Parts: sequence; structure tokens; C-alpha cells
Amino acid sequence: MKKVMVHITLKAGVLDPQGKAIQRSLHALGYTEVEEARVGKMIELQMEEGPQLETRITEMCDKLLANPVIENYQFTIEEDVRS
Amino acid sequence: MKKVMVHITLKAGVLDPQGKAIQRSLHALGYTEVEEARVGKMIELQMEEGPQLETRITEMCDKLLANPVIENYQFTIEEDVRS
Amino acid sequence: MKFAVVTFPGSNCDKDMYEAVKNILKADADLLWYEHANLENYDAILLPGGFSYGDYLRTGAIAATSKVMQQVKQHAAQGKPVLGVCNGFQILTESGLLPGALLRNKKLSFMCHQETLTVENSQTIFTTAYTKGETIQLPIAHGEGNYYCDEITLQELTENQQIVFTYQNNPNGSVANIAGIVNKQGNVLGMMPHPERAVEQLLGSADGLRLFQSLIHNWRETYVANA
Amino acid sequence: MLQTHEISPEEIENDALYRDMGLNDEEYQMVKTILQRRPNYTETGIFSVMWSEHCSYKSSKPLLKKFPTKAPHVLQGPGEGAGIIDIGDQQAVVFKVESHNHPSAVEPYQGAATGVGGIIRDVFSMGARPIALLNSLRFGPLTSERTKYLFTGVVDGIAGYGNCVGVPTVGGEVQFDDCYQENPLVNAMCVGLIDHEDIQKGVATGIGNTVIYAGAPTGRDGIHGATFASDDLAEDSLKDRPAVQVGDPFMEKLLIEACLEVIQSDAVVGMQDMGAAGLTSSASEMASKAGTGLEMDLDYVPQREQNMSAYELMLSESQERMLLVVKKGREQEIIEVFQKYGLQAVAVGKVIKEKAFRIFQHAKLMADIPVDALAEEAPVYHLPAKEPTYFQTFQQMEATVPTVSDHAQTLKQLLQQPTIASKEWVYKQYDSMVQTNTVVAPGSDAAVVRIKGTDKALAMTTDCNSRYIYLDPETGGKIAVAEAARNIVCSGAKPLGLTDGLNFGNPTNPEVFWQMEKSVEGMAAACDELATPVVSGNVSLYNQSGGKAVFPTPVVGMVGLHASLAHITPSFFQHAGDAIYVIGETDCAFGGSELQLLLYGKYEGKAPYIDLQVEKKRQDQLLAAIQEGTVTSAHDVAEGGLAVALAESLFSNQKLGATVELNGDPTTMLFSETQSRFIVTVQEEQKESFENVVEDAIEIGKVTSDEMLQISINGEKLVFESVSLLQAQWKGAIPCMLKTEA
Ligand SMILES: Nc1ncnc2c1ncn2[C@@H]1O[C@H](COP(=O)(O)OP(=O)(O)O)[C@@H](O)[C@H]1O
Ligand SMILES: [Mg+2]
Repeated sequence: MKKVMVHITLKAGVLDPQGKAIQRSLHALGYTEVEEARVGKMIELQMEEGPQLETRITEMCDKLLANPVIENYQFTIEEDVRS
Repeated sequence: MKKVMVHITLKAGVLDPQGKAIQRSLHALGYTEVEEARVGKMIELQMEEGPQLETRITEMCDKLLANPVIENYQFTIEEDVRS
Repeated sequence: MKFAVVTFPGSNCDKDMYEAVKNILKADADLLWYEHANLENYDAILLPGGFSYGDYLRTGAIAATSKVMQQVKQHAAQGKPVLGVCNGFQILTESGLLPGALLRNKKLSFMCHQETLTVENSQTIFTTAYTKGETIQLPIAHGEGNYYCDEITLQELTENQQIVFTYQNNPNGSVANIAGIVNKQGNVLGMMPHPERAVEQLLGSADGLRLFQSLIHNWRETYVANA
Repeated sequence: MLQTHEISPEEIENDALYRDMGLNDEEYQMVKTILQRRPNYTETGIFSVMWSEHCSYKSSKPLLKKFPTKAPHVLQGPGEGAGIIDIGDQQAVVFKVESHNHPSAVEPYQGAATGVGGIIRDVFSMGARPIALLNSLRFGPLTSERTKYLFTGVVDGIAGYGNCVGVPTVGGEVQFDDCYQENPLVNAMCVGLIDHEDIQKGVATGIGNTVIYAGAPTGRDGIHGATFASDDLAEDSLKDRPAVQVGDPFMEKLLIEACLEVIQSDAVVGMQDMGAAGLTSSASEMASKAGTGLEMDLDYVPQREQNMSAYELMLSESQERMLLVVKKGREQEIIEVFQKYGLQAVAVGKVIKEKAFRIFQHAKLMADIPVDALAEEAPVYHLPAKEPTYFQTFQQMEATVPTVSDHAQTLKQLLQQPTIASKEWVYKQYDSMVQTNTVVAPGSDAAVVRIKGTDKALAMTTDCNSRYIYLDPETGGKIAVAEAARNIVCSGAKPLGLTDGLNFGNPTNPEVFWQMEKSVEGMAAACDELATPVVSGNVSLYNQSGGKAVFPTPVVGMVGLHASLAHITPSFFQHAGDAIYVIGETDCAFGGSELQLLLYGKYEGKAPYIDLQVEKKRQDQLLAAIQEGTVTSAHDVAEGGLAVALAESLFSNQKLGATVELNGDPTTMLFSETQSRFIVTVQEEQKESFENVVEDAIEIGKVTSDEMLQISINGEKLVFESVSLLQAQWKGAIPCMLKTEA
């Protein structure tokens, strides 16, 4: 079993209103050292091992997990340590 | 300047309907090797350096970024390589 | 009895709440912008629905950190009534005034329609005009109304009769069909359905009226009668 | 296309770079003549967006002149952000429709969301509070995966934006047809309410007055969106992806409140949203309309990204931005209102006497263009029209009745056709009740929104059966307007006027232009006859892909007025025992019908016939009967004919049935799409007064309490079905095709 972590972030230049709101709120709480906040998604997949794992993950990202119009993605594959 | 990555995941017992929906869609697309999908958040902060960086990040997570009733968090601090 | 309706940036049911209380119930009410709100001279605080701070990060999370919530906490600690509807409920859980959290609806999408609710507790200051076990019609309109709490909390809620409203046909996946709960002291009510949208038969239901009427009635009993 | 180094005017001319930006050779020469020199890079960009179809209406303008736009109750016709119609008591209704087709094809969620955001800004920039949203959607067949992706994404985007800004989405329509497979249509309509004294115009008057920029900072979003919308949707539109803008409904909500607060001050002279072509179009149009000029210094424009060029700043389509003209010396009080809502507002320029549009950046003059050259003097094309050969072929075809063997089975199939099936899956995701005015929510013929503090209400609907328009644009155009008015009248309101969303293919194709011309003529004739002037609208051309245009789809968004809340009439049957009438005779009209699609998988023949005078008479009489209180429910007969309309009238969970007897050819009686018909119910004791008012009403049966739909024809019981079963099929069809739970 593999544990795959897909990290999805907004492309540079794409408006991130959520990040902006978080940053402002951190400032209001006194954390003025935060210059920028950007929000992304993280999808954790438990996958059976199999041939062409990386290709299949790339396909899944392109087809479903990420929106290539506005998002970039990146993933890591680890051994799943759960029983 | 530091780049802080805060990873926020749902606690083990908390249902993740979004993850479930993703898993179902992946199956429908033929990626039946995906046994489970869980969705988390990733918040990237650009921060000025300063004393007690870790403590301040922990505070920010506890006060705003994560909700302890349903979420766990973890963070990493890197040197920001931008400009 | 004087009501304060607090408008956060992104609240969008604030005027509906205000008009329900002011124009339909003919009660004394003010609409207050969160930043300048001074809640000292109000008897009840109403936190309206909407998308405070765009629902960014988590629903209600950013509003929960705003300064006005400190005043709401003080008000609640004095045993005075606080009602949070929809986003208001989410703000109350995020700020710790009510236990649990509101997650995304089980079927993920936003839903807007009338729901049949059961009044589980008619002994709170918000519900004495209802009878226990009665079913009422209130609209819901939310994407994140799936109430969650751990088992211990649920047990506490049940034992203390803090569950005030339940759904007859659970639309969103809430634990124990929960639609609304009060705190232990019984003066802070959070609920996903919108009583302020159900105060005129013309719009489909007037079952929300009695919630506000209960509040006004009980406040008079307590404060005016004792005065 | 984003440049870091500035390309020289010579390069632009010699390498014909203006073509990439959307200007043709002739237009480039016109620009040179106007400027009496070569335009620089920024200026070329400004001309190309302002002269794009989206901003200049260069090929549709001659057609738009055909619409009747004036009436005593019209306070503002086409030309401003939105049209305005008087509704009495010093109040008025403001409305407009807007398309976001190409952005939605590329990124359905954001495309639809920003479409909603844009149309809301058009309405509150007039000073009106937005009180309702509607939409009109077209997709390919719901069996295709791409359609499912687009459909769910678009609905999600509309919900995501509309729900958050707190404007109820109260109605709309969705049709599914092959021709929209690659090029879906996403039109959004916003309705606002205003006091006469608050009406704002987008004008830059008062020499020396200050231009204030308010709202979101400018990023590199959607640069050249306006020209993108005026181009064929190329198969490699992937390359156009940076043109997608992302919306922030939270910012919009704050902007609405701030703008509506600010207009209470007499310091505000003019206000306009930054829509297509952003800062360029809002600024130059405000000056042009006022007969003034305008100077702006881009260094003051709030910027989200670094090192933005003048070209990028002027053309960006970042969302949630407004431009205001404020009396000199009163800037601070206005800026403070925006600041209260956490919004940026800054002075970026001033109104000047000379009719010039001057842009400075880093102390350099980056553009200097005569204002009128951009708006008023934009080229206008009188494009050639040619009748397509298909039209004559269709006109020659005999009207025939399709062969149906099992009428009950066919009814069930029709009820599950995605275009007829319940759209609950869609509108359940919209907050249709916020603002607590929605008396009739989605699911009825027209939505009804009451006006607080009065006994009045507004009815609203969007309609357009593009199949009829494809078969016969002129007749189809008439039907589109008539159908919208029918829906308004059924709800008990008097039609006031309409906004149109003209969605067509490439106008330089003479056959497409002919479709445009004929459908506009048909619509205009219906507007005249039904006394519903056009007060605003939108044109979206180049809706095609692979050389194939979508069906001509001129969406009609209509608003009507209920003189009293007592006139609000449901479209569902109300009580057992009521008599059921059909208003209007039924004949053989299957061209473009749902039955034709179901049986043959295509549309052909003549569109249904319509006589506008008959239409008008029936609408007037029905409305009179409603106002006299003799009608308990009214529903128009549309797609799928009488049988479908009868079934729909029962789908309200009121546990009613109907028994109906008809005479004639069974298939025609049940499924023909003959126009100008209504199904109406009347209480027994009101029958006489009803019949005295409505001439063409024929009693066909009774509402029953047995929850069965029973239709006999020539004495033979052809339909005998459980209402709840039919309803379940009708309701379940779309969720089932999307494979989600109902
Ligand atoms: N995209 C949509 N958004 C909101 N409501 C919709 C949408 N599509 C359909 N509806 C609602 O569903 C009901 C039926 O629509 P439709 O079949 O087009 O009606 P009609 O034929 O009477 O115009 C209407 O109340 C309409 O407002
Ligand atoms: Mg209709």
C-alpha cells in the first residue's frame, strides 16, 4: 500500500481571495509579520501498488484532482505505514 | 523571509464527504486502486523572521488556522528563496 | 426588550433578521456594523446568516476572532440570550460558545428548501411557545450545516437536553439529526434553519415567529416581572 | 501576448501585430487616421478591446435599432449599465442580462461565477439594490461527460457566487441540445429595485472632478477577455486559459453595500462598473457619455501583481472593481465609506474638458486617444445576410403527426427528457429565499418577488426555445417573447418589458447574420404587439466551434408587475373539484418539438405558428380573469404539449389528480406544441364569470383528489397514471443522468 500526497496550489497570478482574508485576519490578531497567505489543497490517497503508479497519479491529477486552468499540482509517494 | 507551510487535516474520526466523493469519482474513472481519499488544507505563509517564530505559528494555528474540534495541523518552516 | 443584530462583513441575512424582529414582531432592534458595535445596552444578541468573510478558511472562523465576539462572550456569560442562525451558528461553534463544529453537507452541495423539524426541548427561553415533539416548517439554506461532535459531547448534549431542534429527514448528515442546540446554561442557541425567514405565511411558513415570541415573553417574565 | 518589453508602433504595423489583438487591417488604418499617427502598443490594445463586438456591438448595432425601446414607463432604455422601468410610488425596477459563454466553456465554475458577479455590478452601478438573479443555460446532451462537467461546474459557480453575495436566485431555464456541446451558453440576469431619486448614471461630468477607483486591486486576469468573447471558440482555447478571471463574491458583497451607501451622498456624480475591457471601457465610456475627457495616472491604480504594464492595467478584467466620478474636494468622505467596508478606494484621475482619453504611467503619456473614437465612433458593419438553404427546405415540409403507439409511455419518456424534466437538482443549490421577498420560488412559471412596504410584487422569467428559432428565426423570435410574457401573465402580473441576451454564431457568416436579423425582427414585432419594450441587453457572437454555430439563442428576460399581492397565482392545481380549462385550440405543431426530438433525434419542418394578436388577446383576458379573482391556477403550455403541461400542474405534492377529456387526433391533442395556450383552473362557482372574460377557454376536465392523471381522447382512456409515479420520474431524471442521489 502506498500513501500519496497530492499538493494543489493556485497558479501564480490567480486571485486567492481566501488567502487574502486569512492574511488580514492574522494581521487583526496581531500577527503582522505575515506578509502573504495563500491557500492550497492537500489530497491524501491510499493506493494499492501497481505498475505505472506515477503515470496513473499524474493522470488522476490532470483529469480530476487539480483544475489545470488555475491550479498547479505536485505529489509525493510514500510507503503506507498503517497496518 | 521564511516560508511556512501549514498542513491541516481532518481528525481520524471525522467524516470527510469530499474525500469520499473524490474516491468515488476516481473509481468511476477507472482508478479503482485508490482505497481512500482524504482532503486537507495547505496554507502557505510568507513571514518576516522574528523571535519565537514557532511559538507564534503555533498560536496562529490554534487561534485561527485550524479548528481543534475537527482538525489536526502540522507545519514546516523553510527559508524563502524568492527574490 | 432590545435586540442587537450584528452585521459582519459578508453577513447577508442581517437585514432579514432585523426586519423580522423589528417589522413583524414590532420589537425594539438595531442593526450594528461589527466594528463599532457596543452591545452593552442590548438584551439579546442575534448573529445572522450569510457568508461572513466569504466563508473563507472555515465558515464562521474569521468572524469568531473579531473583537465584537468578546462582547458577545461577556453578554452570554451574564446569562443573556444569544441566537446564532446559520452562519451565526457556525460563528458560535467556532468561537467556542457552543460545542461541536459544522462540516460540509454530506452530499457536498449547498441546499435551500423547507425542512420539517421536531422541537426536542420546549423548555428553553427560545422555545416555550412550542410544544415538545411538535413538528414545524423552517427553511434551510446552507452548504455547511452538517453538525459534528464527538461521542462524549453528544452524550452530554443529550443528557443536558441541549438538543433543541432535530431534522425529520436529515438533509446534511448532522450527528443525531441535530438542527439546533443550546449551551449548558440554555441562553445561547445556535441553529442552521432560518426562523427569520419563516415569519410570514406569504413566504411559506410562519413557524419561526414563536421562537422570537418565546424569547420576548420569557425575557419579560424574568426581567420585567422581577423589576 | 503579455509583453515585458514595449513593442514599437512600427513593429505593430509592419508585423500586423494588431491582428492578434483583434483589429483587422481596415480597422487599423482607421485608428491611424483617427490618431494621425501609428498607435503604440497600449493604444492598439485599447482600440482593439473597445472595437471588439463585445464592447462596440459593431455588427449587431444596426439590428438592435429594430427593437422598440420607448414607452412612458421606461425611465432608462438600452445604453446604460441596465434598463429601468417605473413601477409607481417613486420606485423602479432595474434589470439586464449578460452572457459568459466562452469563459464558462474554459472554466465552468469561475466562468459562471464571474458572469453572475458582472451582471450584479451592472445593476448596482445604477444605484439599485440587486433583489433577484435568474439564468439561462444551454449545454450539449446530458449523456456526454463533458456536458456533465460543464453543467455541474456552471451550476456550482452560479450558486457559489449568488448565494454568497446574498441575492436570491429565483429562476432560470436549462436546455440540452447537440449544438451546444462545445460551446455552452451561460446567461445571467439580475433584477434590482431603486427609488427614482437614487438613479445613477455612468457619466464623467464636471470638469476637474475626481475619478476614483474602488474595490479589488488589478491583476493580470482575463486580459483580452472582451476580444476572447468576440472570437470563435477555437479548439486550442487552452491557450486562452489565462483569460479566465476568478471572482470574489465576498468582495462583491462589500462593494454592493459600499456603493449603495456612497450614492446617498451628493458628492457622487457618476458610477460605472468595470466589466468587459475593464478600466478602458468604464473610463472612456463615462467620458464619452458626458461629452468630456478623462486623464488617469496608472501609478495610483491598486495592483495585485508587480510590474504591470499600462497595457495590462488598462485591459485587465479583474473582477469586483468600480469607477466613480466624485465632486472635487469631496473625495475623502467617499473614500471613507469604502474603507468602512475594508475596501480600497483611491483617486486615479480627473475629468478634463478636452474630449481626450489620456493615460499616464511612470510620468509618461502612455495613451492619448480622442474619447469618441473609442465608443461612439467605433466602426459599424452592415453585414450581408443570406437565407440558409435549410430554411426553405423546412418551410416546404408538410406538417405531419408523428406516429405514437403508446401514449402513456411516451408521456413518461417526455417527462424524463432533460429539457422537460424537473430542474430541482439545479435550483435547490441556489439560495432562492435570502432577502425574504421570494413569494414564488423556482419551480413555477415565473418567479415572484414582493416589494416590501407595498402591496406589489415583481414577476420575472427567462425564456427562449432556440429550436423554433433555428427552424424559423422570425417566428421563433416572436415565440420567445410571447412565451416569456405568458409565464409572467400566468403568475398574475402584467408584463413590463424585457432584456435580451442575443447568443449567435459568427456574424460574418451571412447565414448566421440572417438568423440574427430575422430573430430580432420577430422579437421586435412581438415586443410591439405585447407592449414590452426592450430596456437592456447583451450580444454574444462567435458561439461556435469547429465552424458550426449554436442554434440562434436570443434569450428573453422579462419582468412584470403584480398590482396586488392578491393577484399572485400558482402554476399548480389547487383544489379538487376545480374545473380545468385549456385556453386556445390545438393543432398539429411538431416542428422543433420535444416529441420530434424524442422520436427522430432531430428537428425539422416549420416552427409552430403564432398569431401575435391572438396571443395578446388571450394574455390580456387571462390577466383580467386573474385580477378579478376567478382563476385558481394558470400554467402555459410549452415543450411537450398539453399532456406534459397537465402533468406539471400536478407536481406540487398537494395530492391531487386530474381527469380530462379531449377530442381529436390523440398524438396532436397530447403532445403538439401549438402556441398561445394556457391551462387554467377555476372554481365551480366562478366558471360563468371566468367564461365571460376569457373567450377561447374550453373546459376539458376536473381536478380530482385521487392522485391519478387520467386523459381520455375521443372517449378512449389513453393515460391513466399515478401522479406520484410520474412526478418521481420527472424529478429523478436529471439526478439519474448525473448519477447522483436525488
Ligand atoms: N437554471 C435554472 N436556475 C434556476 N431555476 C431554474 C433553472 N432552470 C429552470 N429553473 C426553474 O424551473 C422551473 C421550470 O423551468 P422551465 O421548464 O424552463 O419553465 P417554463 O417552460 O415554464 O419556462 C422554473 O421555475 C424555472 O425558474
Ligand atoms: Mg412555463
